[in-house]
Formats: sequence, structure tokens, C-alpha cells
Amino acid sequence: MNFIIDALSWGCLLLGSFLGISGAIGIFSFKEFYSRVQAASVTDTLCVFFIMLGLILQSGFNLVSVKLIIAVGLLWLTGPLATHALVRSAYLTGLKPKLSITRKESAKRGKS
Amino acid sequence: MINEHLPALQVVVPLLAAPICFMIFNNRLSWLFATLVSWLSFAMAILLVMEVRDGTVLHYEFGGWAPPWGIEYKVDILNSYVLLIVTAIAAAVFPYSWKSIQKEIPKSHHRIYLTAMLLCLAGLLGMTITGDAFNLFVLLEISSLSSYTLISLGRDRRALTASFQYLIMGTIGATFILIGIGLLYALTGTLNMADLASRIPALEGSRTLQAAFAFLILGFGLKLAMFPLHLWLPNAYAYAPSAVSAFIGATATKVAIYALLRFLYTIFGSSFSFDYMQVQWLLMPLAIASILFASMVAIFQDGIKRLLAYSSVAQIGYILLGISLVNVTGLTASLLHMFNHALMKGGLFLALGAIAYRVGSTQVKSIAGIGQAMPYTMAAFVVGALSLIGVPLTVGFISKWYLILATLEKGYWPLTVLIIISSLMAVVYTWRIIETAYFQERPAGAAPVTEAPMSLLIPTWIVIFANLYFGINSSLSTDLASRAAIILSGGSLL
Amino acid sequence: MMGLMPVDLIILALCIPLFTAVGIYLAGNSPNVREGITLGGSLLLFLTIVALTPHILDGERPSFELIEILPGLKLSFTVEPLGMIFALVAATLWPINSLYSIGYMRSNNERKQTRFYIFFAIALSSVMAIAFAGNLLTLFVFYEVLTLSTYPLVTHAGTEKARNAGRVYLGILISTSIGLLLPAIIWVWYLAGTTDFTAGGILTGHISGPLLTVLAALFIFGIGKAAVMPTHRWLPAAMVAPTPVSALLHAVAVVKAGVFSVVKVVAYIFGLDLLITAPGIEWLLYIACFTVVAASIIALQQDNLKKRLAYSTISQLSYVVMGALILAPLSLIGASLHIAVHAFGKITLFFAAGSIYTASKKTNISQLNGIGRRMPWTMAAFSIGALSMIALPPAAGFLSKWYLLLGASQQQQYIAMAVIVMSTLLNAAYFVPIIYAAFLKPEDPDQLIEHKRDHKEAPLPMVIALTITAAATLLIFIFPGLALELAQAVGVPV
Amino acid sequence: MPYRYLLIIGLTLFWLLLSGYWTNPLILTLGAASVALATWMAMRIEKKYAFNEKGIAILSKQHTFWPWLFVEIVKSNISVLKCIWMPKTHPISPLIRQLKMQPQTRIARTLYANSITLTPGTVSIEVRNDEVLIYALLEDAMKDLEDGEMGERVYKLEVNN
Amino acid sequence: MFAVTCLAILVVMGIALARAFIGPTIYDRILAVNMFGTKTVLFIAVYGFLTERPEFMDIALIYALINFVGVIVVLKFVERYPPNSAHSDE
Amino acid sequence: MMTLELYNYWVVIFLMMAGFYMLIASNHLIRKIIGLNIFQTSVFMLYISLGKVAGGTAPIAAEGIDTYSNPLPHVLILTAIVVGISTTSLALALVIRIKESYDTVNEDEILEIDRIADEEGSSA
Ligand code: NA
Ligand code: NA
Repeated sequence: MNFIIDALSWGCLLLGSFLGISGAIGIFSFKEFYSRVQAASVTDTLCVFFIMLGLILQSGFNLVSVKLIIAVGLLWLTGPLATHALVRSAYLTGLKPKLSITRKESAKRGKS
Repeated sequence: MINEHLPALQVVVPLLAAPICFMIFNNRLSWLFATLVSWLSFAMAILLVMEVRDGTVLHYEFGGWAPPWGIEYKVDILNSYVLLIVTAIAAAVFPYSWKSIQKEIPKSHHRIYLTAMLLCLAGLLGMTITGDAFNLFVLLEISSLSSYTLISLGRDRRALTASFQYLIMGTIGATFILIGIGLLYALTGTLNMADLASRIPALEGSRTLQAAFAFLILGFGLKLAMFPLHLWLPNAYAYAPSAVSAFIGATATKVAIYALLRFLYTIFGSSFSFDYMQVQWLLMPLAIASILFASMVAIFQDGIKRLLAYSSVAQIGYILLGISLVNVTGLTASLLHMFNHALMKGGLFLALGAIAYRVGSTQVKSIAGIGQAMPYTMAAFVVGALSLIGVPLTVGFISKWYLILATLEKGYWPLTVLIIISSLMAVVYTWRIIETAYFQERPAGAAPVTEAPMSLLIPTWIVIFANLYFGINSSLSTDLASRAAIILSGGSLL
Repeated sequence: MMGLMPVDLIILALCIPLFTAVGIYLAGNSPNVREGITLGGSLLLFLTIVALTPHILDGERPSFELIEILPGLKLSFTVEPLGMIFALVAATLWPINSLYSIGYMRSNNERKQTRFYIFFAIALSSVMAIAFAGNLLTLFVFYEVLTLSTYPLVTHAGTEKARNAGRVYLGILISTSIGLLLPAIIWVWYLAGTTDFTAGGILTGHISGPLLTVLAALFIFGIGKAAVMPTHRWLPAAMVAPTPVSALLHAVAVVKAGVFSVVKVVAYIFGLDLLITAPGIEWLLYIACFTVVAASIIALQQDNLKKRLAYSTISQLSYVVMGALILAPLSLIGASLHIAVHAFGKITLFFAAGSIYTASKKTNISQLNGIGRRMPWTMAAFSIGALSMIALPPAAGFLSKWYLLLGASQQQQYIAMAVIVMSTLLNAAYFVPIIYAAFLKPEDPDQLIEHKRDHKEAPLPMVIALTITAAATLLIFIFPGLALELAQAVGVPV
Repeated sequence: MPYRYLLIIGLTLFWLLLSGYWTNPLILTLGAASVALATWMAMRIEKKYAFNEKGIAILSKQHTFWPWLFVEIVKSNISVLKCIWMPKTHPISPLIRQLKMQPQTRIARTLYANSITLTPGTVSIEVRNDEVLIYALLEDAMKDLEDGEMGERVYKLEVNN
Repeated sequence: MFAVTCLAILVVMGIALARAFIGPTIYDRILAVNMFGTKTVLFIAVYGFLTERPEFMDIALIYALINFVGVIVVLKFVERYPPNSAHSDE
Repeated sequence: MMTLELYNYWVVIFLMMAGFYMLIASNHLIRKIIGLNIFQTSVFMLYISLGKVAGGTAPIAAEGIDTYSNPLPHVLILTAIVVGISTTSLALALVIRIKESYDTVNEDEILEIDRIADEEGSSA
């Protein structure tokens, strides 16, 4: 039983680490701000989730795991808020995203 | 009963009074309250001096925690003497403030001024009285932060940049002090000054101890405006409101010097500071440079406040020179000059504040011909200037005399000559002011000027009178200073 | 007055001029009362000093201590013969000078007369203090008070020119006294542990060799009021002052305070026997000799009467310094006598110059042809003063020069003897032509100044004053007893 | 149950869990004070923005929304990962579009916009009235949003209440 | 295993820091700093397990909150006083 | 080996120098403040690393642990941080007022403005 939980936990931690590194590579390789935000989003969601899950599995059910759950909740709650505020600021102060299709075209296509 | 808690009350009373002062919404009541507190502090300092004059040392442990775990306050002859200086100046400046700030600080900021002054007072007193190195840092920062605030209250917008500059330099200094204290803690595991003192002699060869020493010298050098770390001082004093210049100019650097002395003698011990580290050979050239350089610069100033500020840098040079001579007479001279310079600069800045109140400016040229119009103010200024020069019958003479004696005892007669030359320079820069005020005509079209109000004159003259009293009957100050010097040096210099 | 103790008389002598100053200030609005107070005060002082004289002749040396600033450092007063001579001269000439001032100031409509009389009185008070100074510190303090209190008199005109001259005046006197005299005093104190004036000196056994010469040089040049070249420049600069001030400065108070101090230091600090052992001390004598000759030659080239008198003063002062530095008891008597003798002669000359200016507005020698017929009293007095300067009988100048010459021959100082002879010729060369022109040359109508075409003698108070001083110059020659008796007691232990 | 009490209970539980000191009276008092302060501040926000108890109910009633959202997050994570690791085969096609929002209440719209941002690949830039400006990394992701499943589900939360 | 995770998180933080340095816009920097902050939370949590001091979770939680507030405040500031050079390489 | 063992001091020194450099080299008042903060922070880190006890863990009381690092430096540094925050906020307040009256936060420009004002003042 312990072995299975350990293995699961190790798996979660590894997966989380992989997601984190992927996001990091994303914010490094993507060419502009708005797309980097999406890469950062990866680390803010599943990366956090899996690492914390790994830790929860390790600690078993106690106060610490409750705190871990709270931490995930907190990060998932504040993450999008921060991201939204950031993107909104950037957009409103005039930082233009590089788009594959212009906004007008996009609007047309969207209506069709 | 009260006496038992006196060392704590000395700091706690102004510290607690500060927020109360801010909460009294009536400006006048707030000022009255602050003035009473300053007098109360002065009274407490007098009581403390009387208690320790026979050589007893008062200990006070906060919250019942014995040192080294708790913070200990300690009063002996030396720091009671400094307490006396600080509270005496405060007791004169607070009543003076009311009129002075009416014209120099907007009404809405009066309570900020009073609160910051009380905080500054509390910080300075605490620095003086505390027996804990880290507590010293905290109180240093309390006094510094409030002085930055006070300086920024000046009318000229340059007060803001002056305050900012002082803030940067002061914080660097404080941080250096913090590093030094931290290293000492790392070495000894204690922050209590007495414990530090007992553990340091065993560590003489330690590199870390030397580093701590260097950081502390540098830090206090910045705070006390040791040449060439004095650059913040002239602007800070020049653009601060007059009452602030008087208070800070008379007290703040003195307390920093006191703290430096505590570290040099009590904590590191004179054998480490002077025999091993040979710090006197650092202090002496810097002292000489500051005396000569600052006096020279003072001669060419157009603003009287700046002129007095540079003169302060030179006077700090005298104090450091006395320390660097490493003999009892030199130390006595330094301690005396701390007291005496507080009196002379306090008096001069107060008189200048009275001039600013009537004339509206403190440029040399703007006071032309006011000698007849403001006879009592200008007479006070003249006495203060004579004291600054070191004319006999003023306190300035007493401290210079001891300083000269100390140089002669050491056989460093070129320093004697230096002191005399710099006195001559003081004649030159003060004479310009006196000549302009007395022997030039008021420019045509200038607004008529009348004598300053009593509420400015009386505190000014009390301080000026002290310049004369302690210049003629110097037994109290010299007695305290020489005994403090002997205690401080622990007999090591005898 | 006769019932008073000598010490009381000293205190009176110090206080009377001060109270006079206060009285003048209070009576500032009513010129008659004011001048009455001046005259009354000066007469009272004269009587006080006269009452003191017999005590000194009897060998008493009354003394009292005012305050002790620091252990061994006090303000104290002692009367000895040299001081008595100086005090007597000053106290005698003050009433006469006051009388003269009244005439001069009123007829020339001078400004700020109250201030003038106040500072005059303060200057006299400090002269008394210098004369009776019991130690070097006291001497120094009042030496500086004298400098400062005569500054407003020098710059009385209030013009830019006057202020510039005032700066030269103060600059030289203060910088020499603080820069040289004060170190010398400190040095003495450091060597001997005291600065008390003691017959026979206090330095024997404490210092010798070249350092002794250096110390002597510090004193000779530090006492700038003695106007030994190159410290003489303040004196011609001070000529911008009104004539009664010039008379006071150049005949009584300031210059005499200078040479008095030199003689006092030589006689009571060094002692002749010690100073004669100083290597190269004769070079100081030669500098004084040079000053005598050089100043006389410069005087010869001056057309402005007051300037010529000023350079004559410089030359005559160096007689006194020479007398002290010849280091013979006889020459010391000559020096002491010359202080008194020159005072009466020179004040007569200045009074005459001021009378000429007041009556005719003439300032230059080339304008004086035939003026003796219009102003016979004035020019007769001038002639007597000039005779005294040249040192011809029956004027008193002869006496002092005679003793100088005797002393110089006793010490085989041939250079000094030659200088005395040569300068006598030079003196004659610059005074005799004036007398000749005044009495024997016809008046040149072009030289008469507008509004003063048919002038006669100056106002009566002035004529009375100069007549008295001229008469005194003759009387001292005829009855030299008192002066000689005092001069012979100078430097002799009781 | 009024919103205020829900808040107090929630905050108290939260505080107790974090604190771990359940017996020390001093610390408990301080905790109570913190809860009171936080409630007071929240009620001031409530007065201004009126997240009333209805909003709380929305969050609690439909259990199917949260698992669905989690699955969406996993899916969008994978698609962004592909863009990161295989840019050649999965090129990005960024675009911006304004969408009409189905949800009507403020709390539901907030939930909707936040859900968009929470899923990698899309982010809500600005919410104005009933429209939301969206940036998407991939055209497909934008399409999914236009198809409106997310909006539909949030809307259901709102109306089913 | 915790060590590996710690290391991975440190790598992520390092890359975020690099992005914060590179920019080029201020928003890139804020994004990177925010990411750095959230990963710090993770790191503290994992490090607590690594050193067998799970009490560190409290610190992680507090750090999460501080990081959030910090980012929002900086954004507020940038929004109100947009830097002239915000959108280009400064 | 010394150099690596004392890595914490190297970090402190690096931060200190970086902060100090920023403080000295920058004309921008806000940057000066940031430099000051970095400078102070380096000292905080110095203190905290001084409190490290070999083999000790973070001074949070827990069962089964008996070696803790020294908590005193932490407490002291809490005070110092409060002082630092006060300093920073005061400095920022000053900068705001400087900006209001000079319309710039660049030190060189401020000095230039003052210099021009001086010249006008002396010529007037
Ligand atoms: Na998204
Ligand atoms: Na997203």
C-alpha cells in the first residue's frame, strides 16, 4: 500500500516538475508577452496541482495536507486574478499582441 | 519609586508623548504638551545626573529580563552628561518652536513637527542610555527617521532633496552600524554592551572583529558627519526649519559621537581601538582635514545657516581631534566640546531663527543693518559667535583650552597651531555676519525690521547665557567631563 | 576717594568708564547731558588713578582676582609701575581728549555721536584693564576687547572706504594676536604653568636657546598694536577715523597698549637676564631699528598731515620696542618713559591736525603755508609736539631718548645708537619744514578752502585741549620726577 | 443563512486550520479579532459590489461544473504543452476576439472570466457589460469558447439556482 | 525525489529570473516575477518535506498571499503611471 | 574550499555591492531607494545566516526536534525590516514631494534646476 502511494506520489512530483520546466521553457521560447502568459499559466495550474498532490500523498491526511489543499486553492484563485490584471494592464496601456489574424478579420470570422 | 524607573522613563516619556501629541488636535495644546514633556525630560536628566554624579551606575532591566537576554538601560556619568546636553537643548527649543514654526511650517504640519521632534528626542535619549547594541541601532533609526521628516518640513523645496540625501547617507551609515553589530554578535553571541566588552579582549586577532570595528567606525562616521562623510550635513542644516537646525545641529551629531566613544572605549576597549587598530591615525588626519576644509568653505558661504553648518563640520573635527589624541585631557576636551558646541550652535541657530522670523531670510546680505533694529537678537548672535571663535569667558574658550592642552601634553604643537589657525578662520566667517548686521546700512526699500518676539528671545538668551555661565564658571562641565573621560577610558589612558 | 583701599580703586578704574558708557547710552537723546557724563566720567577716572599712584610709589602692588575660569587660569589684576604709567597717561588724556572731541564732533556735524562716545568709554575701560592686567590671559582678553571696541570708531564714517580700512585694521590686529600672541601665551603657560606677570620674569629655567628667541618673536609680532614692521599696516589704514579717534588710537589707547604689552612681556615674563641669553635676539632689535628708520622715511614722503603723523607714530613706537629689546635696565626706563612722553607729544600733534581740519578743512601739508598767523595757538602747540618727537629740549621727548641712548651704549648696541641719531635727523626733516612753512611762508590764497577763507582758531574746547597737552609735554621735561620714579621701578622686584 | 454568517464560519474554519493552536486562549482571542476584522472589511466590499449570498450558493450547488472545469484545464494544458515542445507541428495562432457572455449576474461573469483565464491557452483581457475580450493562443481554443460550452455551464449555475 | 522536485523548481525559478532580466517589456518582467513567486511557494512546500519540516507550509501559504498582493500592487502602479518605455526595450 | 563554504557571505557581499552600486551610480531617486533596499536586505541575510546553527533547523518549535538555529537574529531582523520599511516609505514620500515640486525625480535634473534658480536669484 505504502509502495503504491509512494509511487503515485513520486509520479505526481515528477509530472509536476516536468510541467514546471515546460512552462519555463515556454516563457523563454515564446516570442511575445501574451503567448508567454499562456505558458506561465501551465505552471500555475497543473504544475502546482501535481506537485501539491504529490506532497499530499506523502503526508497523508493531517493538518499539513489540509494546508496543502488550501495552498492549491489559493494559488488557483489568485493565479488567474493576477494573470488577468497583468494582461489587462498591458492591453490597456497599449501593448499590442502579435496576432496571426487581425482583430477585424477575427471578428468577421467569429460572426460567420 | 519613580527614581527607580527614571532611566526607562527618560526615554519612554517622550516616546509615548509623541503619538499623544499627534492626537491632540489643537496645535497650541499640542505644542504646550510637547513643551511640558521636554521640560519633564530635562528635569529627569537633571535628577539622573545628580544620582550618578558620585560615581554610581544605574541599571534598569526592561520587563524584568536580566541582561544579556533582555534590554538593559544603564546610566553613568558619561551618558547622564549627554542626556543633560540633549534635554537642555530640547527644553529651550520646544518653547521656542511655537513662534518660529508659525512662519516656517504650514499650520497643518505643526503636529507632525512636534511629534517628530519628540520622537527624535526619544531616539537620541535612548541611544544615549541604552546598554544594548542592537537597541542602539533601533533608537538611532528612530531619531534619524524623525530628523529626515523634520528637515523635509523646511520651506524651501531644497529641504526635500536635502532630506532625501541625508536619508540615503544616514541609512547607509545605520546599515553599516547594523553590520558591525551583527558581526560582533556573531563573534560573541551577545548584544549587551557590557558582555561584549568582557568577551572582546579574547578575540583581538580576529579578522571579523576588525571588520566589525571598521564597519562601526564607518557607520558612525557617516552619522556624525566625519570628513569626508559630511556631505549630507550642510544642506540638511541649511534648509531645515530654524528650530530643527537648532535642535539637530546641537544634539544629533553629539549623540553619534557619544555612541562612537562607547564603542571605541567601552565595547572594543582602548587597547583594541587605539593600540591594536590604531584608529587614532585614521581619526586625526580626518579631523584635521575637516577642521581646515570646513572652516575654509564656511568663509565663502552666502547663507548663514550653511555657514554655521560648515562650522559644525569643523567643530566635529575638534571633537574627533580630541579623541584621536588618546589622552585623558584630549578626551575631556572632546566631551567638553560636545557640551559646549551644543550650547554655542544651539544659541546661534536659535538667534538665527529669530532673525529669520523677522527678516524672512538668512542670507548674509539680507541682514544688513539689523544690528540696531534687533539689538537683543544680534547681541545673542555675537556672544554665540565669540563662543564659536573661542574667546575667553565663553564656553568655546574652555573646550579649546583643553584641546590645546591635550595637544601640548602629546607634544603635537603643530596641532596647537592648527587649532589657532582655525580659530582665526572662525573669526573671519563670523565677522562677516557681524559687520553686515552692524556696520552696513539697511538697504533702501527694505521692509522695516523690529526686535524678535519674547518667546524667541528668551529661549535664545537662556542658551546664550549658558554659553557665558559655563565659560566663566566651568567647574560643573569640566568636572563632569573629566570624570566621564576617566571613567570612559577606564584608567587606560592615565 | 582717599579713604578707599587700592583694590577698590582698581575696581573703580575698571568700572567708571563702563558706567560712563551706560550713562552715555541712557542720555543719548540729549547731547549736553551726554557730553557732561563723558567729561564727568573721565575726570572721575583721572582722580581715581591719581589716588592710586602714591600707593604704587610706596611700593604697594595691589591685586585682586576677578574669576578663575579654569584651575590656574584666571582673570586677575595687579598694579605695578609700568601699568601705572600707562593708566596715568590714558586717564590724563581721556578728559582732555573728551573735551577736544566735543569741539570736533559738534563743529564737523559727525554722525552717530552717541555710539562714538560709548565705544570710546568702552575702549578706555579695556585700556585700564590692560594696564592693570595681572597675567597674560587678562592682558590678551582686554587687548582683544580694545581691538573690537575701537573698530566702530575707526569705521565711524560708515563709508565703504572706512569699512575696508576697518577690515585691514581688524584683520591685522586679530590675526596677529590670535595667530601669534595667543600661541605664545599658551606656550608660556605650558612652560611655566602660570602667566602671572612677575618682576624678573617667570620663564627662567623653563626655556632657553633658539626656542626662546622664537617665543620672543611670537610676542613682538603677535602684539600687532606695537606696529613693528611688517605688522604696522593697520595704523595708516585707521587714519580714516575722525581725528579724536586717531589721537586716541595713535597717542593713547591702542598703540600704547601694544608697546606697553611688549615692555611688560620683556620685563615681567622673560626678564632681561633671561632674554639676553637668547641667541639672535638682536635681530629682533634690528627689525625694530629698521622700522624706526623706514617709517621715518615713508613719513617724509607723505603730504597728508595725518598720514605723516601715522608713520611718525610707527617710527616712535619702535623706539619703545627697541628700548625693551636693548635689554638694559636704562633702556627699559627709556622705553617706559617714552610711552608717556610720546603720548603727550603725539596727541598734541593730532589735536593740532584736527584743529586745522576743523577750522580750515585743510588736510595736506602743502596747504599749510602761513597758517601759523591764523592759528597761532594751534601751531605753537604743534611745534612743541614736534620738538618732543625730534627729542629736543625743552620737550619731554628728549628724556626718553636720552635713556634709550644710555642703555644702548651700556649694551654696546652701536646699530641702535646710530639709528636713534639718524632717526632724530629724519624726524627733524619731516617736522621742521611744516613749522617753517606755517610761520614763515606767506599764505597761498589758492589753497584756502571754500567757506573757510577767513578762518581763525578752531573752537575753544579744542584749543584748550591742545594747549593743555602741549603744556604737559613741556612740564614732563621740567618736572620728570613722577614719571621717572615710576619708570625706574619697572621690572624691579619690590 | 445570511452571507455574513457564512463568511464568519468560513473564516473561522480557515483560521483554525491554519493556526493549529486550538487551546491557547490568547491566540484564540487574536484569531477571533482577525476574523472580525476580515468580516468587517469583506462586508464593506459587499456593500459596494453586492456579491450577495446568491453568489455563494452558485459556487456550492452544481458539483458537475468543477470536475468539468478541471478536465478542461487538463486538456488545455496538454494543448499548450504541445505548442511548447513541438512548435513546428503545433504552431501557435494567436488571436483576439470579443465574445458575448451568457451569464448575467456579476458573480457568474466573474466566474466565467476567471475560468477562461485559468485554463492555459486563453485569457480574458477585459470584461465590459455583457462582453468579454479574449486572447487565445490557438484558434481551436477560441472556437471552443465560441461554441459556448463553458458559458452555458456557468449560465446554468446561475439559473438553476 | 523531493530533491529532484526542488531542483526542477529551482530551474524554473532560474528561467523566470532570466526572463525578468531580459524583459523586454515591464509586463514580461512582472509576469516572470509573479511566476518566480508562485514557484517559491512550491519550493518552500517541497523543501519542507525534504527537510522533514512540513511546518514550512505555513510560510508557503503566507508567501503565496504576499506574492499575490505584491503583484497586484505593482500592476496598479504600472497601470496608473505607465512607463514611457513600457512597451519597448528600455 | 573556504570560498565555497562561506557562500552565504559571498551572496551577502554581492548583494551589498550591487545595492551600493545602484545607490551611488543611479541618478534616479526611486532606483536609489531600490538600491538602498537591496543594500539593507543583504544585511538582513547576513544576520540570518549568522544565526545558523550547524545541524540546526528552522526555529519553529515542533516535536522531535532538538537542534534549532538561533532565533534571536531573526527577531532582530524583524525589527530591522520594520525600520527598513519605515525608511523606504519615508523616502518614497519624499520622492513624491520632490516630484511635485521639481517635476522630475532625476538627481542631475534637480541639481540643474537648483543651479538655474540660484543664478536667477543672484542676478535679480
Ligand atoms: Na485560460
Ligand atoms: Na490562461
